[in-house]
Amino acid sequence: MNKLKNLVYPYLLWMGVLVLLPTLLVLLLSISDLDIFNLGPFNFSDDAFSFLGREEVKIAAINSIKYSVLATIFCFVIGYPVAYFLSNSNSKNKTLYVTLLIIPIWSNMLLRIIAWERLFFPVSILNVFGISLDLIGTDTAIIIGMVSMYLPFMVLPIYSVLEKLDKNLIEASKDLGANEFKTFRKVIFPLSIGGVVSGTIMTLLPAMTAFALPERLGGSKIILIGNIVEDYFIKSGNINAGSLISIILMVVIVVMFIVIVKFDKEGETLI
Amino acid sequence: MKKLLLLVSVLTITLVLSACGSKEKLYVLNWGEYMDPEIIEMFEDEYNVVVVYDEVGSNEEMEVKIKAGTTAYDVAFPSDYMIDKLRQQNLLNEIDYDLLGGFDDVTMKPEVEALYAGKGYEPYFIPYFWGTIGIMYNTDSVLEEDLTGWDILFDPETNYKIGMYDSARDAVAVALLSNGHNVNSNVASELEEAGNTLKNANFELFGDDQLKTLVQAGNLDLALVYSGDYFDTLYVAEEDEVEINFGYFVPEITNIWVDGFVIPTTSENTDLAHKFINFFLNVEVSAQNSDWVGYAPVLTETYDLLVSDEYGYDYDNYNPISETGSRQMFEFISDDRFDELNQILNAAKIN
Amino acid sequence: MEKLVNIKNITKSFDETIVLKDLSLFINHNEFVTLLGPSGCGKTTLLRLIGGFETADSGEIIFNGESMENVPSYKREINTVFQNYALFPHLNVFENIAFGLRISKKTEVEINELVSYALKLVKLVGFEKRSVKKMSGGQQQRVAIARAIVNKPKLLLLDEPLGALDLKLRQDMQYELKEIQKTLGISFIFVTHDQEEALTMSDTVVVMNDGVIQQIGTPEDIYNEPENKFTAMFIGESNIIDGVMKKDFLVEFEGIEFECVDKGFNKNELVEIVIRPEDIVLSKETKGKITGVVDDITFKGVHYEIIIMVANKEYVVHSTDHEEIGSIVSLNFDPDDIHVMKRTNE
Amino acid sequence: MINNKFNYKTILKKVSKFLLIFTAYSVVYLPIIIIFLLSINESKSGQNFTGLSFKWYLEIFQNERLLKAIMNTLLVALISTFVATISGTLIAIGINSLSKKRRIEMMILNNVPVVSPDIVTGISLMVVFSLLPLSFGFQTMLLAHIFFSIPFVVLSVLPKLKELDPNLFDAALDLGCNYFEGIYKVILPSIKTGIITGALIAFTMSIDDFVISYFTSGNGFQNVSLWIYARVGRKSFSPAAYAYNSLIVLLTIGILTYINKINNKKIKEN
Repeated sequence: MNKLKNLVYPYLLWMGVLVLLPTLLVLLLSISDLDIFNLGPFNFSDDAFSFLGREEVKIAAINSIKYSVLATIFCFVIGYPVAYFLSNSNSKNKTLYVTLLIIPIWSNMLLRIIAWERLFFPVSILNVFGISLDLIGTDTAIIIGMVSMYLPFMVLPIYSVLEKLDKNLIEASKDLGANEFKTFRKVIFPLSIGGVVSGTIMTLLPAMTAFALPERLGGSKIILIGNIVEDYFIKSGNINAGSLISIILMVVIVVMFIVIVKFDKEGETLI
Repeated sequence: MKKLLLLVSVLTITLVLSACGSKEKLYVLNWGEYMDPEIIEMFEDEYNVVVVYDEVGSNEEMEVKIKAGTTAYDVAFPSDYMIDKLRQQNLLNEIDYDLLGGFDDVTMKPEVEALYAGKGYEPYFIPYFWGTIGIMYNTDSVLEEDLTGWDILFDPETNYKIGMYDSARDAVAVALLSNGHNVNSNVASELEEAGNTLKNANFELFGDDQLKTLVQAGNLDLALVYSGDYFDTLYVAEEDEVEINFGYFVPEITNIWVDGFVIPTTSENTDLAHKFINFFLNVEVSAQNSDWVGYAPVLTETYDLLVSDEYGYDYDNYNPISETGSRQMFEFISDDRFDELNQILNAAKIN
Repeated sequence: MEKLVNIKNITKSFDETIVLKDLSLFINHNEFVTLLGPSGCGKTTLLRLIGGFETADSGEIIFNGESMENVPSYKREINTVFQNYALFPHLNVFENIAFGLRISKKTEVEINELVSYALKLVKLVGFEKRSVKKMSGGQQQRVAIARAIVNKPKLLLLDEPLGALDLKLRQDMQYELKEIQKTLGISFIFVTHDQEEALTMSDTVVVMNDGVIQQIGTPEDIYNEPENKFTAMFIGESNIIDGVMKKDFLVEFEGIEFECVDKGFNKNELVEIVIRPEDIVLSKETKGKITGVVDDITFKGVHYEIIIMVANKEYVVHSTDHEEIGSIVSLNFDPDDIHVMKRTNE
Repeated sequence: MINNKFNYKTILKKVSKFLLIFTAYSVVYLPIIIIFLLSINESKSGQNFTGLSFKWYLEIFQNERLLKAIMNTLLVALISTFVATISGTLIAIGINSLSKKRRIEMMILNNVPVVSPDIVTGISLMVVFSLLPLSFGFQTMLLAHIFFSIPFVVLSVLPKLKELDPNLFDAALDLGCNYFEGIYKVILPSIKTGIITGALIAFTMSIDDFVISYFTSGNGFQNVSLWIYARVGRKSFSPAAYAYNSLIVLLTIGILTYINKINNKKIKEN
């Protein structure tokens, strides 16, 4: 087995160049006045940190956490039962039903967001059915949008963990007097935590760093940290501040990643 | 497994071949749908070159692409204030008029030329298209007499559904204008006042390309748009033979913008760049381009051709200037000032 | 006294293959019953039916006087030890064993008491906090047993629990399981395909094949009085010879008449005779007995296994002394070594 | 002994089960349906239904820039998925053979691209590529897509490797396989599902990426996401984009239902 080890070294080199180098660079950007477009002499400065005090950054951070957590909860509340019903069903085209739920993520996300946008205005195709929504700029619009984009990322890992569950354990639990609900609570759910953890990470992460979705569905009135980073990187050219916020965002995500992963001992949950 | 390896090797070969074409290359950086593809082909055939066409959605993106230097752009199409900004970062070459043979037999429209006269960046660009910003309104829901000026957008108790453009410069500029100040004002109190105007307004949403379709659909009654947005919706509606239920109102004093050909210093082929610009100074070519793009042309000869019955365009509400009306063009502002405007806009968005 | 389990005419099939054919059986209180048969004979399915993990196509199961129709497994006072133990990986030994008790809402004090008693019974004291994944097969198996018996079921089902253990450990566990059954005084239904295990542990053995019960009886009956060819062949080794029942206590085979202890067959009925290899004693060639030529001899530790050719038929004999290949010998056996069975056609 | 207890509890369960499944599928598929409707709507703005037409499907092939963008997207997606899947699998095998501590360290490094926001990855890749002798465009975008696809392949292959009996590989070597044969003949087949899942996810990520492609592209190399985003500025984009999108979704659903039908037939046969 040890000869296989040296498969890892080329990857170390590759990741070194494309991960460590840039991350150091972004770190350097966040604590200095280095101009990214002509990498020359620079001196350390902490004006990037002054950006953190800004109202817009604070609100964007709160919004990001609020909406990503809410969206993840909704994805879980809908996603887990659906994954459970799908994995429990003994119909022969079960795998087809699961893949059907995953297919939409192959269609362009911006187009799907624009499709939702068209539905949320009072004058829309829904008027044919006598429905007229006026949701643009509301929390509901953002949550529905996020659930629509990220639900498959919650269902897939949970479904695969439930599929791998040893059916004997369920029988053993019933044999020991636990009814359907208790068996679920005391055996099935605890053993599926690994899938829930992966699903949560794969929903929370994109939701937290979304920017096209709040722009279109929130009528740009709801700003998330992604919008701030996009503004600073592209629009108002303070790349250094943008880098700082991105570094903080990465640290928050990594910390969250480690905390959530504690639920699953092996430590490499994700998919 | 063998079949797969074969497939990959074929793919990589075709890829390598396509990369190093033999023909000379011209790199163009432009807004999306902002140049008639046919004209590019005509240029390619005439000069036996390949035009590599890159597209972006805003002036700021254009600046990032040019500054990144990852592609040696020969021609780009920034707006007035961005031309000034790029010039000041000496990212632009001066236009060499000797290479623009066609320039002698055309004249720039006086009101366009007046805009940038004396602004210091004339030598760096040739106007491409110009336009104003104004208010697009739904004729079914908005009363003509309400359309007096910019303040209609900012009335806190309005019962109109209003859309504001999601761009710091335009939003703040219009707020400044509604308070009677200059679009380029850098006076703290005026900016603060503009900030409050924006904050107290009751906007339905901040958007960009969707504003024009929302006004047409009736999801919005009023929206701040570019003149091009209005014309784009107009031509599509005519094509669809749909009832025109929207109009374009340009207040007395408004902002006017000019997009221009520029030759960034990243260019490795300035001669070909000049040929490209010169190509659009030909009246027939620029008429065909204006017809495709839908914006008003900058050359008087092209303007007269398009207004003549051959094309039958009616531009009178494109830039209707009353005697008392005037136009203000954006000037170059530093990154910090832009960041300030961005904060004002975000503050308005948040409340 | 009312039977503990009464199974009436159970039929069960899995998409067109019939696994249990109209099977009836009853199990008494405090009885160690083994379901013995080759794999695929329906013994595990029968166990799962009793446990409530499968529902029969037709027929009825009465447990403790009540019909088990529509009674889910968690409502039956029955517990099961699964073949691969099915221990809950996310719980330690103590929590695994306490699982059933927590469900039936026992108090903490009661739980501690019962669990430590169960651990003592299976000799795993001190393993409470251990994670089940890190324990050996034998230990995991004992936790599975403790987890089942701690709920004081009226009936314990064991689905080939000793399959994965090595020989030595399996023999110890066979003895321990028997002891536990005695101390608890409840009935065990034990499924296995290992005949030796069935013979050493059971009060009653139910031999099954192709979804049908071949024979029910004590280990001794099964071994000594096989009712049909299948049981004879399946339990231990046996020589099966065709013969004719002259009259009660007299049977003729290989052209010689022998006294035997069986009766109740009609005159000259064609029968089959079973003689165990260890019951045949070899001697110098003597008239009036079956004689044959020693064809092959292999040393099996406890005894030699000798193949004797009589005409063109093979006889297997287990004997402690060596015989020369090719030598002519006689086969001797006593009347009670001859077991006569109805002739089955297959 | 069929359980036919039909009290309100089972009805309630059935209804809530149906409702949840219905919400899940509808919330995910509603935008797809709207996009399809927009793709067959004659009017360009899509505000009002001016008649059924498939002209936008034709326009995909007439609109040269969009067609080129689609080709670029698929080209980059296929090659990057292929390269990422092969290297990701080999890397996962390598990581799997490390000690526990080393493995966790490698996984943290592996997960950085997954965890960091796209815009940061995009900008940092752009800077690194500009330092390397690479021409911006196809090469850099392909490299970037491979870069963010590999971690997903590693993440889906690794769990399957853990379930694998460790001495399988030694057994293969023992029976005379050389080093590569060992991997190819023994390990790969048994982790096939992990590899396929990894490939599918890598493909999804590549098809749908916008931000990273934005910063790592150049010289006119544009994928569909960039094509759509560039049109947001001056004029709205042509509904041909909706048509392309609906085509991809319909094609995938068609293929998968077909495969599913074959599998079921095969299962029924044996």
